[in-house]
Amino acid sequence: MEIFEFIVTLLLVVTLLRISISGRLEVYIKMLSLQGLLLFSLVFFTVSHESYVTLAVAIIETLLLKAIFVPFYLNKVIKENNIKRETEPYVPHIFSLLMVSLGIGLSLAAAFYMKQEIPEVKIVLLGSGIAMILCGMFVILSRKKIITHVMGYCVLENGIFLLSLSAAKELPVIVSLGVALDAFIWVLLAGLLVRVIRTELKSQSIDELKGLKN
Amino acid sequence: MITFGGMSLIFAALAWFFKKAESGSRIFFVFALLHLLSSIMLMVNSLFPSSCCAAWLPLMPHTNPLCSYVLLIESVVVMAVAWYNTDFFMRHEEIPYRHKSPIYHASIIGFIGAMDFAILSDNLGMVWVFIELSTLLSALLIAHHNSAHSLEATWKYVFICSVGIAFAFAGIVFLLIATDGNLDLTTMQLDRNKLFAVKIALPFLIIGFGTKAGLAPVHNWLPDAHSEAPTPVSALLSASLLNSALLPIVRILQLTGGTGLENFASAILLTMGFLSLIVAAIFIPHAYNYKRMLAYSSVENMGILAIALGLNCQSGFLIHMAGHSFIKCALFLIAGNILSMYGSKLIKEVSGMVRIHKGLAYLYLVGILAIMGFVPFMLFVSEFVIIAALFNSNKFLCVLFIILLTFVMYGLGRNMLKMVRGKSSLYKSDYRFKTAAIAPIVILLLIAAASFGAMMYRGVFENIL
Amino acid sequence: MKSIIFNIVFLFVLPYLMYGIAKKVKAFFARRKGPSIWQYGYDLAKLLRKEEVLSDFSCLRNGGVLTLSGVLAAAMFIPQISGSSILNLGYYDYILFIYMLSFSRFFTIITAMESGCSFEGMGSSRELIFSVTGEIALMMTVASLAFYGKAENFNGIFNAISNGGTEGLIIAIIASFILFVLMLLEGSRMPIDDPETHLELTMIHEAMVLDQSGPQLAFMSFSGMVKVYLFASFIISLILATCKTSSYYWLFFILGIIIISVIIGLIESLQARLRMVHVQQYILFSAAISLILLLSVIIFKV
Amino acid sequence: MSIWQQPIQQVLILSLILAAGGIISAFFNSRVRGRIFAVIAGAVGAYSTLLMVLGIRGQEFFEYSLGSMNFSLDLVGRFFIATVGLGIFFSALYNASLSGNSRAFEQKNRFYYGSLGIFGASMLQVLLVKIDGTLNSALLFMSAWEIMSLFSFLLIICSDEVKGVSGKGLTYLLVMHISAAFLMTGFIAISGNPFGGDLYGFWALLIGFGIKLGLFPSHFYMADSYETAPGASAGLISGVMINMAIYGILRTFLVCVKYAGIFGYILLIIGIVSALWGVLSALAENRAKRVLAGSSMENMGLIIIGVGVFTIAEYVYNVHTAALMALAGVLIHSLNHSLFKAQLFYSVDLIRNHTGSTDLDKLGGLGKTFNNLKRSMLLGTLGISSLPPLNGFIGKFLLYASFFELLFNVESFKVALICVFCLVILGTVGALSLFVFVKLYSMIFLGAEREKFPQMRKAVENRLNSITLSAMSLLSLTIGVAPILFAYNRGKLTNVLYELTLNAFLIIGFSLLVWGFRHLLVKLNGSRKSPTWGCGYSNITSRMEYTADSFSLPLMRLLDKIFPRKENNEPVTELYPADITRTYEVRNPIKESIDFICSKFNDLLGKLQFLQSGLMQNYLWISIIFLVLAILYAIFSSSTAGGVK
Repeated sequence: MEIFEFIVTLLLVVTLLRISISGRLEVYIKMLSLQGLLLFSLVFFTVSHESYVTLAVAIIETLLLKAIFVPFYLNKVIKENNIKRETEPYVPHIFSLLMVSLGIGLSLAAAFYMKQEIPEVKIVLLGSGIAMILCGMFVILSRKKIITHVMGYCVLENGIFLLSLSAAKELPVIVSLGVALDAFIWVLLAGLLVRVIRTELKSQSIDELKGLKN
Repeated sequence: MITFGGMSLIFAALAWFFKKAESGSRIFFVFALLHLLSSIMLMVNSLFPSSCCAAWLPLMPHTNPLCSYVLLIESVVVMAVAWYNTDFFMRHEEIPYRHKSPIYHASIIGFIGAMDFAILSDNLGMVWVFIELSTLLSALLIAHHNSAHSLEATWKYVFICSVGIAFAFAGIVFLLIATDGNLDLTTMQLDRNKLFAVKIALPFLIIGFGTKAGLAPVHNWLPDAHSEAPTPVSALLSASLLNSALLPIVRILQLTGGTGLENFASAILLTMGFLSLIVAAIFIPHAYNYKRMLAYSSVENMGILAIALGLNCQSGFLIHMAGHSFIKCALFLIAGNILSMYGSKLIKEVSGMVRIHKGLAYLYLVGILAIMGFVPFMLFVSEFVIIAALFNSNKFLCVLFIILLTFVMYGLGRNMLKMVRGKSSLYKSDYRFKTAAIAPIVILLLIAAASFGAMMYRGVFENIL
Repeated sequence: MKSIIFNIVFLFVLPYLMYGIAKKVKAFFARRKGPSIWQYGYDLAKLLRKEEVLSDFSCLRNGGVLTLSGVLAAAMFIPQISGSSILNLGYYDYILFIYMLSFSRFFTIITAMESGCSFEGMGSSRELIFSVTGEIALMMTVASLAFYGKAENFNGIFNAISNGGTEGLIIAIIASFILFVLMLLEGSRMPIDDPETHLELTMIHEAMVLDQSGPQLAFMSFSGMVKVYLFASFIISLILATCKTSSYYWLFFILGIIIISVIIGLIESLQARLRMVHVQQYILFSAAISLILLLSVIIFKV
Repeated sequence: MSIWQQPIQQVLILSLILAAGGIISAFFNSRVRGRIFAVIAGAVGAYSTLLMVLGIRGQEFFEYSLGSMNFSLDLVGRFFIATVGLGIFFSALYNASLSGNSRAFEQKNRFYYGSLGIFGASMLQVLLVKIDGTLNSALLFMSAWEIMSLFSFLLIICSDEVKGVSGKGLTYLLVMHISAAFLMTGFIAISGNPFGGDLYGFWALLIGFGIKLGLFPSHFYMADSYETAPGASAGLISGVMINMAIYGILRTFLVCVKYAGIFGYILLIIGIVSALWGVLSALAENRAKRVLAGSSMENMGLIIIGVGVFTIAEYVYNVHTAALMALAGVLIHSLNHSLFKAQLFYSVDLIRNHTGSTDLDKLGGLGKTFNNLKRSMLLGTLGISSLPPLNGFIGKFLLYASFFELLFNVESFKVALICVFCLVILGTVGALSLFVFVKLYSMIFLGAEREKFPQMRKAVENRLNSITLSAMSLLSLTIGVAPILFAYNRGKLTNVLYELTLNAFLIIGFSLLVWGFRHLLVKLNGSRKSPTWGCGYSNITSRMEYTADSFSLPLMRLLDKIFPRKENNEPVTELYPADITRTYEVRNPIKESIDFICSKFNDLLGKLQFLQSGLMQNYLWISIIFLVLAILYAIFSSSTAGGVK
């Protein structure tokens, strides 16, 4: 099972790199759904499920929510508010690629450093989880359009989910169900907010959202 | 816990169903009454387990006194806000938003339910889930006026808090490693050799829940959210939400008691506490909007609570939390009255309140003196206890603490005197407030003063809980 | 009882006698006959018989009365002609003496300011400034004398000096020099203030009584004389304490009074008035000497 | 024992009556309210003086505890309870006599009585708390103390000054907060081991009480806050509230003896410096209320000298007679000071109500219009410059006596030098205060009117305030004439006080004698009035009169460095200007430097406003950086296996 895990995490890291390069929203959404699929495969194969309930929750959470619903909903939001496709980042793509890869290298190094301290943690999953968190944060911090912030946050969510998998301890069912429910409501609310901001403030980028300063 | 959850779900549905604003606020009032009753019974039950109410509350498991104490504070605040809310929608500036009353009342009841769960549930995972849920529900409330500023505030509030709480979840995962799978706070055991995982988990947890509690380096959402939200919501946010976010940190710290990690945890808490005092000292004297000033004073008081936690000074922490919640809720309700009387939030445009409405001016004077930590109110006792603890642990920090408090006092005093004294910027208005607008404020201040008397009578320096 | 009557009788005789003798000495130096030594007494009697004229602005008409009563009260404490004071109280009567003098100074200035004319204001402000510096010297002397004899009243001081031998003599001489300067200050005699000047701008004491008339003027000028007499009796008691004369004490006392008034007359005829700034330095000079007195007392005593 | 034997319960009930009276009387209209509260306060004042007089007989020490709050009362406490009782009574009586019909006056009066009642009650509480070095008693003392300074702030705020009230009120509140902070840390420090107490605790307590007293380095706020406070509350604050700090110092020094010796000398030095500085600043000022504020500082300096002598005599050389004299001097002087200081403030306020200004260069010749006020203020001025018949002299004489006692009984070079030096300082401060108050009295009442005040009504004094002021002056006269009532069987102290009574009768007897003689002469030869002679001037106008500034100029020119004067005069534009106003005011270098530092710090904080920049990404950056720092700290500190501090 080690090799399978390794391949999946490798693919996840590749999706991260793809996100950091591209400037177009469709690519972001495709990558998000791909990550959802990969996470589903990881959960489905590696984690040994005693009862069917935990298996069902895992499926719902990864396959239904992350792979299918979130990309579909984001597409609908982009079409409704006919948001321009360009993501207008603060920094050129090359620099963001450099940053993300640096992030990945650092997080893997940190994971190996932590190997001696906490033996029974799956190091590869831990490293890539931290990498996804860093990349999600970087996407939020370096893009101007608020819809890309939502996507950045989803990448962050996936990173944290990966982290919980690396702990190799099964979260109680209610907690993982709750986490899935929260992610779901969060995306709904973000979509609603984006639409309302679009109607009220007639803008899509963070510049109009600077009114409240001292 | 189930009673609280069930109650809030039923009432939220009811509120959603009734379209008229009056009926929505009446439902909210009834919900608040029930909420107060059950939390009092819970408190009595947790202090004296075998007492009479145990029979009454079959569904109420025995919770530790700390959670029921925080719940009691929250339910008193909810009661005051609900009473104020009955008159809130009748005011002239709320008329254009009456059509949004069902969503408003449903989400406010849901928000309170989520907070109850966050306080009462034992499992750290569930606590995280419900804090995330309360963030989302309160986002709807802040966007109630959907003006440019309030939308921006909501966006920032949702985003920064969710990122913060996501970090908290990462902390929980690391904690999971250390306690090999058991997340139940009451029965959690940290085994000795996995201390490193806990050491990594602590910063994530403290900073994660710290964003939600408004501690310093991650507090930036608090002034915007609390000053743009409608009055009852901002009172609720700053009086009860901040406490419920601070509670998980307290319970985790209780866990790391014996393991030699508490110096490390108190180091982080002390830095965050003093940073928030510095932030308050920077922004309060230069505040241009009195609701922002009150929000910064919430940041300051949360900083004091963090310092009390860092010093492990339990009585100071408990008194200060209760005092701050009551007085801050009263102050935000007064600010709401000032807003509806003067129509503007800027300190420049509000002056000579003594000439317009003497009662409100004196209430505002007393409220600001109370939050400054002057005598007839609880904050004086807690500040005395915290200064005593600080003095014994580190003299330099004590001096810094006093200097920063003086700066905050200077800022609050100057702004308050500017608003209360001087020629009135408003024409001679005979603005009449209904009892629902004034009574909750007076009762909250009276509770604070009465508990000051009780503290005096009982003597603070023996341990309380 | 006999000594008290003796004291009171001479209290009402000797003060203007001293001024008369001083005037006589000045006349002698100016080679003219000069008025009789009782002339000041006749002036006072004349003033008492005159009609009292008050200025329109005056509202407290009894300033002069209280000045004289303060000085007379101060006279109760100093041992005068009969060797012992009229009212020998047991504890710290030198402090009472100092404060009675300041009581009378308070009312001289009140009466002066009542007339509302600029000269009185100028005179009283100068009087107050000099009295502040004078107070330093007086208090230092009294304190060191008291410390020397560990005495709680005047008699104690003089007994200590009399059985102090040569130490007592040195202390008595230094103290009497300082007290002589203070006497000139209190009575506003020559080096500090010229009593016969007609230039209002230079006056100190005379400026304060410019607007008084009749009995009030008599009271205020008599109180000036009594102050000089009190300080003179303080000096003489100090000197007599050193040379252990028991019989005919009153004879030596009157001789001392005459000598002092002759010295005052000498100074007035030989020396011109000091400039206003130099007066302050002159008094501070006496305060410096009192510091030397204190150090000498401490060296002897401790 | 029944309630009557228990003085502590009585005083607790008194304070409750006062507080309730204040609040209840706030509901009536202003005419009735003043009288009701005056009656209540009168009862409280009379009862507290009775307590003091009875207390002098016995030396009992009473204890009483209510829940965790424990109270105690002894002779020192009784003196101060009498001061509070009398102070509140006279302030209420004076305020009842003020009449005004404008709405603002109505509102202020209601606010004043409400806070006056609770102010008095809090002061009585402060006096009752038993300071025994435990943290609980410290908390109780500090809460009573904070209520007192909070309500004194409220009393200052309800002033009818036109501008600058909030600024000065706020400075006063902040200074009181800093002093409370010092007191808190001081109490906490000495609460470690009550009878040992480390040095820091003593220093903190001394600085805390010193700020409240307005001793040397912290006197900058006094002149401003007493000037803005309305007359009735300024008299109360500077007369009565300051004594609480004296009580505080006495009480804490009685409890902790270890460092009392060293602190005696420190108290002496601070007392001397503040007495001299106070009287010189009073001399430099030209507004009546600021002069009185300076003189408060001077009197507090003298009392602190007394406390210093007491500590030295008691704990270093244990000369008990000197210690007893010094303690009696401190207690009597603080009682007397509260009486005549309050009376002077009320008279100045009465003048301000009728003429509209307290500037000495504008007032003058008011003796005719204010007949009763002239006489009572004369007695007040005699009292404050501590001249014989009045009570100011008693306190000062006892200080002199204690110094002499110490001088005679201690054979050490150092003590002799210090005692004589202090005696000289006492003498000069006495002479200077004579200078100040002669100037104050003569500039207000005597001479010709320097400026016409249009709104000054002819029927100036109503009966009530003349009764109040003359009652106060007669009370201080009785204390002055009969100090024997203070001395029961106290050995040497009794003889000294007996001698003072004799001395007072002496001076009064002589005055009556000479007054009778003059009366006889005037009856014989008659007396007439004519314009002032003034050495041949044709007609004396009021502009030729000596003004307050010129009166104190010769001495002030010497002290130009310490009290710099700012001339603000208009630039002369035309060739022959119609009228040029040249005003000047005394600059307070300490206050200016403190304002400078505060404004610099404020601007520095202002520059940090960019932290709340509005852009969400900045906030997220800050949180991530802080998180990374925390984790690095966690990793690197883990090498020390948890021991972090």
